[in-house]
Amino acid sequence: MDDWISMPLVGFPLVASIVLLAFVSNANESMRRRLANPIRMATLVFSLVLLVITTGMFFQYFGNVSWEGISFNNYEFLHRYSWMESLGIHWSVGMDALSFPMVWLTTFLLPVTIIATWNEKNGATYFPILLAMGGALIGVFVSLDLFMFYVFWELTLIPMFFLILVWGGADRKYASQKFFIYTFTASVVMLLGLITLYFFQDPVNPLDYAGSMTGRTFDIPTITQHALMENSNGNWYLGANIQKVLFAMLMLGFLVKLPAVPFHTWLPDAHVQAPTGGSMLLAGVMLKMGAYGMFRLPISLFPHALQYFQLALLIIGMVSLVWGAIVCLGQTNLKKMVAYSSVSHMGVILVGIATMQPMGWAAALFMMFAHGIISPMLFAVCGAFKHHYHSMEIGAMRGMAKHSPWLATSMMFAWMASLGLPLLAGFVAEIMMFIALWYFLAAEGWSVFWMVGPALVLAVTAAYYLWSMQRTIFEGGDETQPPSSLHGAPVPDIANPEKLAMLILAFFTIVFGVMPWIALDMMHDWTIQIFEGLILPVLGNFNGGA
Amino acid sequence: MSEITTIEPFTEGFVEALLPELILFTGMLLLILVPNLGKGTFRIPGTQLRLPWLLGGTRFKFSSDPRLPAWIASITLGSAFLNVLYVFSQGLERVLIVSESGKELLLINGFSRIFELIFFGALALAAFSSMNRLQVKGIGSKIPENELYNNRRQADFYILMVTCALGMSVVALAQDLFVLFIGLELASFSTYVLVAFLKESKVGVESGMKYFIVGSVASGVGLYGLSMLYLWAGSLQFSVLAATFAVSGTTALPLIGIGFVLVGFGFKVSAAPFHFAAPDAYAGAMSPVAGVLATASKAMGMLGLVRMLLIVAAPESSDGSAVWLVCLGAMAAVTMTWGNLAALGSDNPKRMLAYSSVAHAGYMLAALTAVGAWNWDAAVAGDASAAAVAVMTALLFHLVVLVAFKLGAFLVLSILESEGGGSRLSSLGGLAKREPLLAVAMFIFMISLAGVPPMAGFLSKLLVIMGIVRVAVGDMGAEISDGGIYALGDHALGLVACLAYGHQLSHFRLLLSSCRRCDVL
Amino acid sequence: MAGTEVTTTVHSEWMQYAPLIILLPMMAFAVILFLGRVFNGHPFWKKNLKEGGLIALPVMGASLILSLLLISEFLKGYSGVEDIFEKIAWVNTGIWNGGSTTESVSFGFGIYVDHVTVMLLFVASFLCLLINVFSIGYMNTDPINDNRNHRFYAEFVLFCSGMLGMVLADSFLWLFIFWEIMGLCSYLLIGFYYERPSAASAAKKAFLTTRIGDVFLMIGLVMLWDLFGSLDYAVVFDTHNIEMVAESSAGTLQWALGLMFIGAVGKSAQFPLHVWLPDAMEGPTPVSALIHAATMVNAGLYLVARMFPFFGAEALHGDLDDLAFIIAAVGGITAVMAAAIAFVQMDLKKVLAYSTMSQLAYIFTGLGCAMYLANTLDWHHDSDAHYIVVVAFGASLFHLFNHAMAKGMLFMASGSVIHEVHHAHHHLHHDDHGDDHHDDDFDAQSMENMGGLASKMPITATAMLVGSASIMGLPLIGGFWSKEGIIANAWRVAQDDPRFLFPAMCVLIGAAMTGFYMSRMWLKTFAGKPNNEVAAHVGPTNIWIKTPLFILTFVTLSSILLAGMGFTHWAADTEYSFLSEKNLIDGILYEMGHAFANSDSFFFILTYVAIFLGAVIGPGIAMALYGGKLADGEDTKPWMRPVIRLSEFVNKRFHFDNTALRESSLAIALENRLYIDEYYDKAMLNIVAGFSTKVAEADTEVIDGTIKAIESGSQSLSSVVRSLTTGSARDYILMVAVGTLIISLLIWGVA
Amino acid sequence: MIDPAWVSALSALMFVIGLGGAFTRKNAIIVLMCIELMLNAANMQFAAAAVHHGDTTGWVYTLFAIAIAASEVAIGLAIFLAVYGQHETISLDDVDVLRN
Repeated sequence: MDDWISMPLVGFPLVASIVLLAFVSNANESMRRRLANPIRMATLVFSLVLLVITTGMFFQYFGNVSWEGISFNNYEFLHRYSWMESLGIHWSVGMDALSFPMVWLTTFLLPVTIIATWNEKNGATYFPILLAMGGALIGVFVSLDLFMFYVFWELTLIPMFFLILVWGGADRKYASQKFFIYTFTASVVMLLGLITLYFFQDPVNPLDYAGSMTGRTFDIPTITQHALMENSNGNWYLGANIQKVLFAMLMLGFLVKLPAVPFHTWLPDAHVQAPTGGSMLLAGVMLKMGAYGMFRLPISLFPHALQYFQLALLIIGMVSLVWGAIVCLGQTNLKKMVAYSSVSHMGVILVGIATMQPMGWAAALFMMFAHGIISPMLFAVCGAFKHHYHSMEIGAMRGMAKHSPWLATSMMFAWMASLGLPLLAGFVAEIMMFIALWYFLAAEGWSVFWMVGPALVLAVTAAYYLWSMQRTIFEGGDETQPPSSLHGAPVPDIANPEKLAMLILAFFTIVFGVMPWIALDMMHDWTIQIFEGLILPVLGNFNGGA
Repeated sequence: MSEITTIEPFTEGFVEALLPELILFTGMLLLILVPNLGKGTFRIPGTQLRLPWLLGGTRFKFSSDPRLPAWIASITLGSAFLNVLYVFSQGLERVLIVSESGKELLLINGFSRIFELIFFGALALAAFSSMNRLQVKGIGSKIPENELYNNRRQADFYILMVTCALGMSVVALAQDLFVLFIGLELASFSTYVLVAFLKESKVGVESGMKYFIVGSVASGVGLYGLSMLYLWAGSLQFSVLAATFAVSGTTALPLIGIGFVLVGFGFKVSAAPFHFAAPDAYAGAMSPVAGVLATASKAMGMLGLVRMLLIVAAPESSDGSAVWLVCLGAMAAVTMTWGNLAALGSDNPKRMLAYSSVAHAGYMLAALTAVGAWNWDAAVAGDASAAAVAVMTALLFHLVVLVAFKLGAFLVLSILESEGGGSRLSSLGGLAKREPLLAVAMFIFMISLAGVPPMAGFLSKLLVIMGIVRVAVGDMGAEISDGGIYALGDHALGLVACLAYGHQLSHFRLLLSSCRRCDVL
Repeated sequence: MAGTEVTTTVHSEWMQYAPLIILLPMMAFAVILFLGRVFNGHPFWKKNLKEGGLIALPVMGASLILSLLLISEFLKGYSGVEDIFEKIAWVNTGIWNGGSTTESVSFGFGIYVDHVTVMLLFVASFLCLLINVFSIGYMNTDPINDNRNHRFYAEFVLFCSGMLGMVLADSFLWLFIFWEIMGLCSYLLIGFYYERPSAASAAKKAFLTTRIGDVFLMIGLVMLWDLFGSLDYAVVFDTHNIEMVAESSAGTLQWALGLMFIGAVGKSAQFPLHVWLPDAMEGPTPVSALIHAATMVNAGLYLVARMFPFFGAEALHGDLDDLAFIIAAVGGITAVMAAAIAFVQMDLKKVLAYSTMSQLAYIFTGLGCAMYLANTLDWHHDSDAHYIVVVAFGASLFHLFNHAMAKGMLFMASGSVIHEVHHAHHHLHHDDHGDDHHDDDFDAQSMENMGGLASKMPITATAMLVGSASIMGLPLIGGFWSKEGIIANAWRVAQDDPRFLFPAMCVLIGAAMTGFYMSRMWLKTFAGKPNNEVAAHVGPTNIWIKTPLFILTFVTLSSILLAGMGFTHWAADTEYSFLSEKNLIDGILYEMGHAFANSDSFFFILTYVAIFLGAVIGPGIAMALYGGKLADGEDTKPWMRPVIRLSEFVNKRFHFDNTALRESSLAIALENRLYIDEYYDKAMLNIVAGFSTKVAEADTEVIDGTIKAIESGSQSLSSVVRSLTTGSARDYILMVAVGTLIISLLIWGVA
Repeated sequence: MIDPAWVSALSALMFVIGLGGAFTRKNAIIVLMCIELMLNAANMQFAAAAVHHGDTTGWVYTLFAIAIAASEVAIGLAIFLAVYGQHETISLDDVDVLRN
């Protein structure tokens, strides 16, 4: 089987973007302006190639891989190349049913983002940076080596930093710094955790792919396998205290990325200042890196610690869920509101994880995916709003339905999808989370008042979305004049590329809402595999610890 | 690994072994001679005959070119660099040069050669890039050719660079503490003058004076420490010192002596609290010189520390840790914290880089501490020594990439300096518009310094941290079972905590560098 | 593997096409929306396709035909309560019960048909079609709707799809899904005139209020799932499963059903979640007719009716009577309250809205009573008890049917009135027809601007008359049959359980009140003299509007036939149901005898009391206050003449001055909807908005503030640290000396 | 012959005086002198140690150290001259343009 990942999915976009950027950096101003269009087309084509590859993988056209029935800690398209042998570092890529949906999502969002921000200024540099962003994100999801994972994890910061800094709003400097420093600081803690994990491996047991100098390895499958063998009922891999500490260190990095309250304040700032394309990728994929990381590392390695921290996770998740939603209600800035809604939705993921139910985890996975389709649309709408009305304030422009029916329709659709309207993608995850949570509470005899939070959020979410729609789409009409920031110019509707992007996103929101099984089946299969492969042998019939 | 060849000075093999140093020496001579070539004549006494002897007088056109010394120096340093590289590629021969009385003088091995690479590379880059920077009007004016210092002043500058390189390579090779010290002084004196080279500016001389005075005090303390060690051991040979230390190392005299020597090296690496002159010196000196201070000079200091601490005062096998552990750990912690904190609020880019350089010294000291904390006698001894090797490798790697990034950053600043900016962060504004490549380079240097993957700065920092974590983890070897994490050796825990703290702060420092970036773009 | 349809048992020819009933409108939604976007304003689109109305029409027709086929097959006996359409495995997942295995869980989609389904299916598809016809006449003739009717039709068909889907779904999950889709459409359609702030806020209010109910519904569903491990009707209604659950957690089940009932309360606009329905009249009249009178608001009733198997289960005998009481009580409160508010409404549609609320409340009371009976009587074995339960349940469902037909008709008729009044106003005040803005103070919906229209719009007036009669429960017409049943059952239960005296009294008083406000509405609109110039110039309406009115009038009048066919016994088994062995005449006679000559003296008296209250007292007072003959020279159809004459007579004879009453604080409170909306608004504004603003502030001040404090703290720390670099070389040397000392001490000290 | 220990003690005293003087005096020249004092303290120590150990290298070290001290003075004075040219003072406290 050929390596469909390393070069085609990771190397190609990164190299292509670097080549394009190098090419552009030598051009002068007018040349750049002329180059913008060809480069835009090129990046679009490149990103479509990526999409074709991943879609081909899904349809088993490339690699002939069935994404269901991959047992725990097995990976498809697994390829491993030597990198830094002495330390046990490899270039190791592979995908399973956990990572594949995220990879597909990335490749899907990339062309959509390009289309949605078709007329972004400085296109000659903007589009290659988007492409680089895509490559880095894919790299995170396909890495099966801790070192490589961390490298890509941080690599994603750089293009995003530039996107915010160069194409961002008025306060972009502060936002980009905050974004960078905040997430970077957290991931340094994670890095310390990774290294500690690395060194806590027992070199007495010869490991596959171990480094010559240290006798240890960064290889995720090997470590996972090792953990799997040593974790057993009552026996904690690496010992209880170490496992707890490592779990906490890794989780901290992921929680900040997710982001969970109280580590979320970088997100609204970043989103508000970021350009539309940046926001779309940030909300669409980058946040999910946190959840993905949780599943890939702490959960897969430290099930005992997961059980130990279950209550903490549940609390953090609940707080994120509720706090994010209530803060939304108090926002007057459209994009900030949407950003906080992401915080709230990421809370759903955490709660899903905290239930420790296959259904809850599948809900979390599907939420990652669904939110990855819905939130770009939310931000595309916000971007268009900003672009047309030069303001982000809710209420700056009313009666959009009359002036900009396309924008109004898209907004309505995205908002409804985000508040969890049935038959749109977000609903499935929400209802599954609900059921799993209740089941967990009832089975464990926990207080049912945990349900108050999510229930409240359902109502509050509807409240803030409806409130914002009332003040943007509705009202106004002829009596309300366009905002003064337009200087009397006629109010335009969104441009054709934007319409196309909205249609694509809306279409897939419906597709995955009506036919969730397309993605959900493999996610479900993954959760079943991890439960049968890891959780049940380790924690089954065992109620101590928690 | 091949056996060590022992030779005496000026016998067979000596020239081959010291070829890089000889190249430097030749270059020095050329720097003295070539710019002085001219139509000078020598009047035979008592006659009116004037014999042209080509020295002095009206210079030839080529020899009056103000860029000539820079070329000579760059070529000299560059060829020394290439020579070392070539030696590496040919498989290294390890050569020990001993005096007639059997005293070890210089040792040429991979370790010293790597340091030579660092020194020569950094200086060559600095020399090459300051070619157009020595201007009559000082920093700030445009550079038509006739505005450069004349070639004699230029020659002064580049001779000092080459002597500096020579001194550093002596430090790298020395097997006798006093020889090492002499090399150190040679390099130091050169840098004092280099820092104060812009004698027409207030800040230039001021920085030179501060650097000189504080440096002299530090080396005075160091020399006194040497004398104490000599008094104690009767020799300053590393081999003798190490042997004696193993026997009677824990008495007051050698320990205080070692402490005094640490002061001398501590100044060179600009570890707290000996770093105070460094920011002033970096800010006042020309950027390439500051770059040399931050890289080559620092590497020299680190080399001295390694020699001193790991060879002379090696950790004891009995209780598994070195006597200097606490001292160095504390120094590391204070240094990295201080550097990062100070860099955070600095708005002069050179001072900021200086403070960041202080912080980097802290990391390297932490790495050294890690080696010291390693339990030499632990059950997993083989493994632990691997960890020590890893730490040292990391340290070396860190020094190497530091040359690339820190020096690079200073060189970028030097370009801005010659255009009149560079003393305030705000003056970097709009760099991306003016010089996009420069801006991108600066960004890469910055994030690399901050340790963001996938830049090499990350890898080096990662390796350093890995080493430290490994040592911390290894320390728990006995108590690895439940509760082990709480029973971390106190020093190791403190160390990791310091490091995590320092590392985190260093990313707050990134605030600054990205702040700079914002202005740049 | 999901997504594959395993078709093993398809019982009949047509039932396999049942999904098309849902899918056709759903596809039409996309088609109309897309074409409308593209061809908006195109003459062909506008004239020939009525901006999508003529695309929707055949689709709704097809849905109706398919529904009828389905119903007929069901009635022929391809029935039972089992799945007819094989499921799609929609969501596959698993749970872990703490043991060493996972259990797989699946949420599927399928079609489920039983008596309740059939009833609602007919109501929904039939009314959808009729109102579609009406819409073409109503929406496409008002210039204000030009170029946006495609939106109306698209949302309309999507709504129909949701409604039909909800009815046909085979699990509570899918019921909920379609339920939400209806909610969305309701939201969109209420906000159809998006430029009006009142419409925008009404839409929001509707969605939010129902959403609050939905949240409870969702929790209820989740609890139900937890009890049964499934939400499929086939599983949860299974006697064996109910027994298992009843053994361990009957109390939990009651809670679950109670929470689900809150969802129904929201959807069906019952107290205390009723506030949205009157405001929802901001939507176009066809929307009010369809969604807010005839179908969507019935969803709550449908949901409660769906719970019947739990109440009727033997295993849960006597366990759920509290919930039954709550249902009945909520119905009772709402019935009286809404009727009282309807007394003082001047807006034609608002009167109808409150009437809807009140009538739905009747059905809730009826359902509550039926469920109490089912839960407490031994109806599985005692055939008398069985009969009582079936009749009680059947009466409620039959009232649902009657009310839907009548109220749909009333709304359409009111729409027609409003339409024509509006046109007349236009004609009079705006000669320039291009000016299509509702920008003046004229309120075409206010009864102040009507009066005496019986002569101008005879068909409409007739429909309105029949509809009102049906709602009032005038003997033999429409709602009479079912309403009497509800009242009777309420009192029957009250005999068993004194708690039920409250809802029983409520429904009885409500009957009188209904009589009053419905009569008042009709009289104020159609009888008497035109109140102003506009009303005098109202013209007849168009054919699209007349047709459905005509049909529905007929259906309402023929209610006696339906009653004879056993609709009053419409319940979850076939024994007493449609076309059982009795023939039609027997059935009618049986029903008549049962209604008017009940053997039980209590019920005999009760029947006449109710008739007296609803058909004599209520209308009588209304006539006394508002009756009057038409303007001179005006005449109306013969069948309305007696009514008008009677009203004139009563008015002359019994007229009294009600000014004092009208100005009493009670009346003012009623006009202000008992201030409930106000309290809600205040709570929203002060508690929710205030709290959320505080939280948002805390987010910036405290959480982000901490980050910023760290940042600025480290900056100031930085300047402190940097200030140690004083600039004087002496200090530096001092530090070197100190450092030397410390290093020596440390090294020496440690060693 | 004098016991080298006394010489050592003297050298220690000189060193302390030198170091103390270096940070108490403002005049750069005097500071330079103090530094010389420190270096000479080291020289004396070397000499004493050479005697103590009977090792001639110590003398060589001393010679070299003297050379170092001499060059240091040369460099120092040159720098101070240049400082005086720019700042018109060589008081260490007053030459503080560069700070923080």
